[in-house]
Amino acid sequence: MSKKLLRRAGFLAATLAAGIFAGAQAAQPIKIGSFLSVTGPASFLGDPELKTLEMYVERINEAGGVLGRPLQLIHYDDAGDASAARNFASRLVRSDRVDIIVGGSTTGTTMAAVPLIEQARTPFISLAGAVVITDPVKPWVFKTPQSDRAAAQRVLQDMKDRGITRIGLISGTDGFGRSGREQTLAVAPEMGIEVVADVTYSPSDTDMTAQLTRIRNTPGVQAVFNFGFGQSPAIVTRNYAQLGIDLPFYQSHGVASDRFLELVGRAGEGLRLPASPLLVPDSLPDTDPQKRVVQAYKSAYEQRWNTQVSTFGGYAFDGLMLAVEAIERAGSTDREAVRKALESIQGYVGVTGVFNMSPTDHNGVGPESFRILEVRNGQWHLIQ
Amino acid sequence: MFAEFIQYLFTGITIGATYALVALGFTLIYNASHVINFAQGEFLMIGGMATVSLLGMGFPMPVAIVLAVMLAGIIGVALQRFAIAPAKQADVVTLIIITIGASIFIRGIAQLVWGKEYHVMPNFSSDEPIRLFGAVLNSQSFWVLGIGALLVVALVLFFTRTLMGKAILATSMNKDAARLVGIRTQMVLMLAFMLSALLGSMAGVTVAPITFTAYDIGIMLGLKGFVAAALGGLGSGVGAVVGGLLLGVVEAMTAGYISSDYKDAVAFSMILLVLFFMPRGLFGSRVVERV
Amino acid sequence: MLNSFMQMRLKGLVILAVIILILPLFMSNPFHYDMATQIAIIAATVVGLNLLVGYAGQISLGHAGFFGIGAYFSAVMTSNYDWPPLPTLLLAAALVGVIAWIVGRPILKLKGHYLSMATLAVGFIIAIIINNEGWITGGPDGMPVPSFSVFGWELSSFNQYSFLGMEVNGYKAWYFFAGLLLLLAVWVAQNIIDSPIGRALRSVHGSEVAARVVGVDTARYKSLVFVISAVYASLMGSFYAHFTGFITPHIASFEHSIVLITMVVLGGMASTFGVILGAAVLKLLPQVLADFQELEMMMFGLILMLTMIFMPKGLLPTAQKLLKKKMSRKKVEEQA
Amino acid sequence: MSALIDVKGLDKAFGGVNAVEGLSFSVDAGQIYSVIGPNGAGKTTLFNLITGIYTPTKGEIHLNGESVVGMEPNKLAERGMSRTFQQMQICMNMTALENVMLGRHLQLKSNLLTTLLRLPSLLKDEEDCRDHAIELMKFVGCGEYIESDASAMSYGALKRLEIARALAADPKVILLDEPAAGLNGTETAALEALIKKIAAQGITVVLVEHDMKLVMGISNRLLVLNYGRKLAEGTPEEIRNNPDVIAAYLGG
Repeated sequence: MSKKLLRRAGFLAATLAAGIFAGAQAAQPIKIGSFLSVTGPASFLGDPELKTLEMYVERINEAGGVLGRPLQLIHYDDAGDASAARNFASRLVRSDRVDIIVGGSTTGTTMAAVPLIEQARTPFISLAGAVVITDPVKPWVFKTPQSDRAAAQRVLQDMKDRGITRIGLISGTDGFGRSGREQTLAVAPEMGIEVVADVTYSPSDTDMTAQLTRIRNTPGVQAVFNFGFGQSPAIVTRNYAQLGIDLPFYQSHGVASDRFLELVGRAGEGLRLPASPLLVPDSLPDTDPQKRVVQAYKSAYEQRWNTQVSTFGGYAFDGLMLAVEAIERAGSTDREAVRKALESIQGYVGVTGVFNMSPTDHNGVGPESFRILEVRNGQWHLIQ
Repeated sequence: MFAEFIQYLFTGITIGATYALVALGFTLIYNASHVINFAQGEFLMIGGMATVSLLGMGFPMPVAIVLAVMLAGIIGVALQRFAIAPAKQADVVTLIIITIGASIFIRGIAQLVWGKEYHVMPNFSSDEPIRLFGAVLNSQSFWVLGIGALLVVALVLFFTRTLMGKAILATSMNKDAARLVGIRTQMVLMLAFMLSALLGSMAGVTVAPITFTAYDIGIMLGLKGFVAAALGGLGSGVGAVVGGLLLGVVEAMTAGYISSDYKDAVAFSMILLVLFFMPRGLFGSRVVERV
Repeated sequence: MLNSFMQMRLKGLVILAVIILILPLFMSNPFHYDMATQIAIIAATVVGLNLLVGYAGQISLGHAGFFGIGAYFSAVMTSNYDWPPLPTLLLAAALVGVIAWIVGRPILKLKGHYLSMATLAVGFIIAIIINNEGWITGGPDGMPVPSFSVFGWELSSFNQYSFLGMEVNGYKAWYFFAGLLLLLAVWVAQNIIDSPIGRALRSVHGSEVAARVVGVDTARYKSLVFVISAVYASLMGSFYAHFTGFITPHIASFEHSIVLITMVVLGGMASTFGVILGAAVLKLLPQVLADFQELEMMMFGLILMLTMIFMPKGLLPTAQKLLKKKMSRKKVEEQA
Repeated sequence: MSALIDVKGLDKAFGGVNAVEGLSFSVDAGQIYSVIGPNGAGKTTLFNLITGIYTPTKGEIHLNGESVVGMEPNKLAERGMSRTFQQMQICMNMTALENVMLGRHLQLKSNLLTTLLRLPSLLKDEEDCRDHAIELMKFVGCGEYIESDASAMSYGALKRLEIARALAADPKVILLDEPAAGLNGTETAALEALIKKIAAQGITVVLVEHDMKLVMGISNRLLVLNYGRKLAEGTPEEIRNNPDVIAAYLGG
């Protein structure tokens, strides 16, 4: 470890020196900036995201780079703190002068960086969920994950298909849960679904039995929907099973990872959630255009890092690939040209979905890109 | 209605028992050295994480638990020896910052060694929930309560029946006098940190099956433990237990009956209210200012 | 003698002003100005907190709550209701002053760790309210804040200004503005410390009984300094919000309170210039450690712990002591 | 002459144990009045009760005819009460001079506005305060410490510094809690002279002291406490010949 430390120190000294005597650039790399929540409460997002970026920047460079120029990844860990994210974004656009930013693991960190990045006129592809990031559209801000509104729509649609009209909602008080709750409450009436119980938990809670008991005792509840991320939904799921509630149970895309299955164990049986096809690549029909992309990403990731792939890494994959695609289309790193190119991307097949960007839609994927998965025998199962 | 109440009550008591054990850890160290150890939560984390990782290496659960608790004890002694003892002349706030630094350091190492992911720990016994008066309870809750009660009893016996325990009590009352009668106060301080680490890690191990465990789980549990200790009255063992249970029950009741959004706010308001009327907590000693 | 004392007071201010003026020579890009501006604003906050913690000896683990109220009051009123920033910020400070006075009266009767606990609780409750009332505060994901402006003149780090015929970038303008704020904060703080009020405050720390028997109404002075430090936090919270353009409830959180008090203790309690150093160090450390990635947290904890163990009086007082020792040794050698 | 301090039926219990019980006495203005008694007799507790640090369980205390039971120490200071402590209460975070200036706290007319803006009126006030404090330090014999930090002073000097601080408030009555404890012969002699000088200014002095030679030499009247109760009260002559006192002191 001390060796690693020494190397790190050497690297630090080198970067500092490079910063001071700026100028000596030989190959003019394309600078991809990134700030991610690699540590802290959102590390389950930032960690696979960073791994994905590192791995694919390597791969692209091995294959000759983009426009004949190598990619250079400049990354900072914001630890989930919005102020830190804003400062690192400032460093990226003002000090490192990156060409494009792919990052922002959470909505909070993304939104804190947005005003600055907008002013600096640097293209920014966010990896966070909330609908506010791209609605209203901001010229320089794009995002790859489906919005939480889309997730809510997809879940409620599935409920409706099963004839459910009255539901209980339980959500976290963190940014993801809050925004998800608002979107669900907003979308529900449009889809003819009534939210009859609405409770929350704080991300640091270690037991949600009280909240679930409250939902269970609300008359008329036909299904329960948990909008949250991190380990809390796993606790909710286990408490749900413990209390023996036998209503249909839904989670959000915030927990769409194999890790979640391990945490909940048998308690997860029968629950459903919206997710990208990344979790069930082999169940996709061969006609599905995403099948090949998803399989390739999954096997590459698992081989390189020796750990299970998660949907969140997929967001970073799509972000990086969209950035590369846009730079290639623009034929340069001219920011306005790259921005325009991003807006014009149509039918790009990614891990998350098929992206159709436009000047009025900087997200490009809708509820239909979500697949509904159900847990059966401890495995994800695609519901057709 | 009654079933609901029982459900909330048991939920509160289970989590409250954890708070109580953390609060007891605070109390032990506070009594021996008047330091508030903000790294107390990290002992919980070490207990849980070390057990999980030892289980992963194939150790049987009892062995894993014993080893994990021992590890925490060693870290507790090291904390006293290398971080608190060299700074004994420092201000109260400075000591607080040192323990905060220590907690960040320990967490940083845990993150390197064990990674950032949440881990599952199996229940000590069956996974089947237990039904009681219409309420459903996790069998692990009984382990938490049982082990908690056992530890409290053991602690009481330790302080009243053993020479070591009496030495700690003597040191907490008057350090100089204790030194005069031949008690090695540095030893006693180390012992207090070790005991406190053992308590914390046991709490961490027993609740891990309910809450999962990760490198950063100690922050909030540690803070709640401090709250419970202050509520009960710093330095009072009974206070720590009552404070912990009360805090847990109030949280669960608020989440169940009032608003889960403001659960923590209600708990904190209760503390303010208690402190307004009882400036030394529920069971704090009423010391007279000596001038 | 009074004159020489006055000069000593002014010396510190002048040195600080000179540092603020020379620093731009070492800053090569807007990011550096960005950090320097934030450091100045946060430093001004802890200069206020230091009055409470360093001089009066009362520990607050909830000061970020007041910082948060200032920031959010300014943000909400200027963006949702189009209030002008300057009056809004002053009103926020007045409001925070009243809140601090109301909660301060009962909780400052508490001593030691109970006071820490109570301030922690107050800070937590404020943070929870900001987090939960998303309809007005934007909830955990935060909210954008308009630029600061006075009489229609907008101060934004992205604008261009001409000043005495010179072209000044917005970020530079903000830097000098924040520097001015810091100087003002230090000047006022020093006026308080070096006055009968300051003496009374310090006596509360030195010996509360002694203070009481010579007629100091300690309860009143504790409340007063609590209010003053809360007003500092509120004002700087408002400026911070306008400067960064986006705020989240994190700025009102317990973690942020801990960061603020750590700046005070690390820099040197009861040393106005020490705490400014503390603010700078703590604000820059994450930037320096950023390249260590997963080692960052461990190193941060280790640095914090070691500094406090080996320099329990804080960075600046320890440095001053060493310097003094060296100087006197030199003197002795010269004489010999 | 009316009594400056009048104590009637004073009781103070700590957890059921009476530290002071049924105590009545009065101190006339201009006197040097001493309280003596063995260790644990309740002398310091009595001082703490009179100066408002403790609230009595029962009983009355009048200062200048006004009932002052339950009054905060700072309110008593406003009424001319001043004191020193057996375990010295010096602000070690300040200079020696600042400690004495603190004593003039009630004599200063500063407010928040003049302080924040450091207006000339404040500066004038401070200068006067400083001059007065320097004078007082010289008066008690701490002249050489005017520039020092309190933490750099010797024990004996600190004892005198505390007296200077108590005098800075222009008190009517000053209570000295064992001022001679820990002092050597020369220092004690200087202290005796100082106490006489203070009394000569018309300030009433109440003294708790173990040094019998000192006490008998300067006191107008004495109060002897034993186990929180009054054993005897009178002139030094009366006390010296009181059989109860002799018995108590000789371990009868």
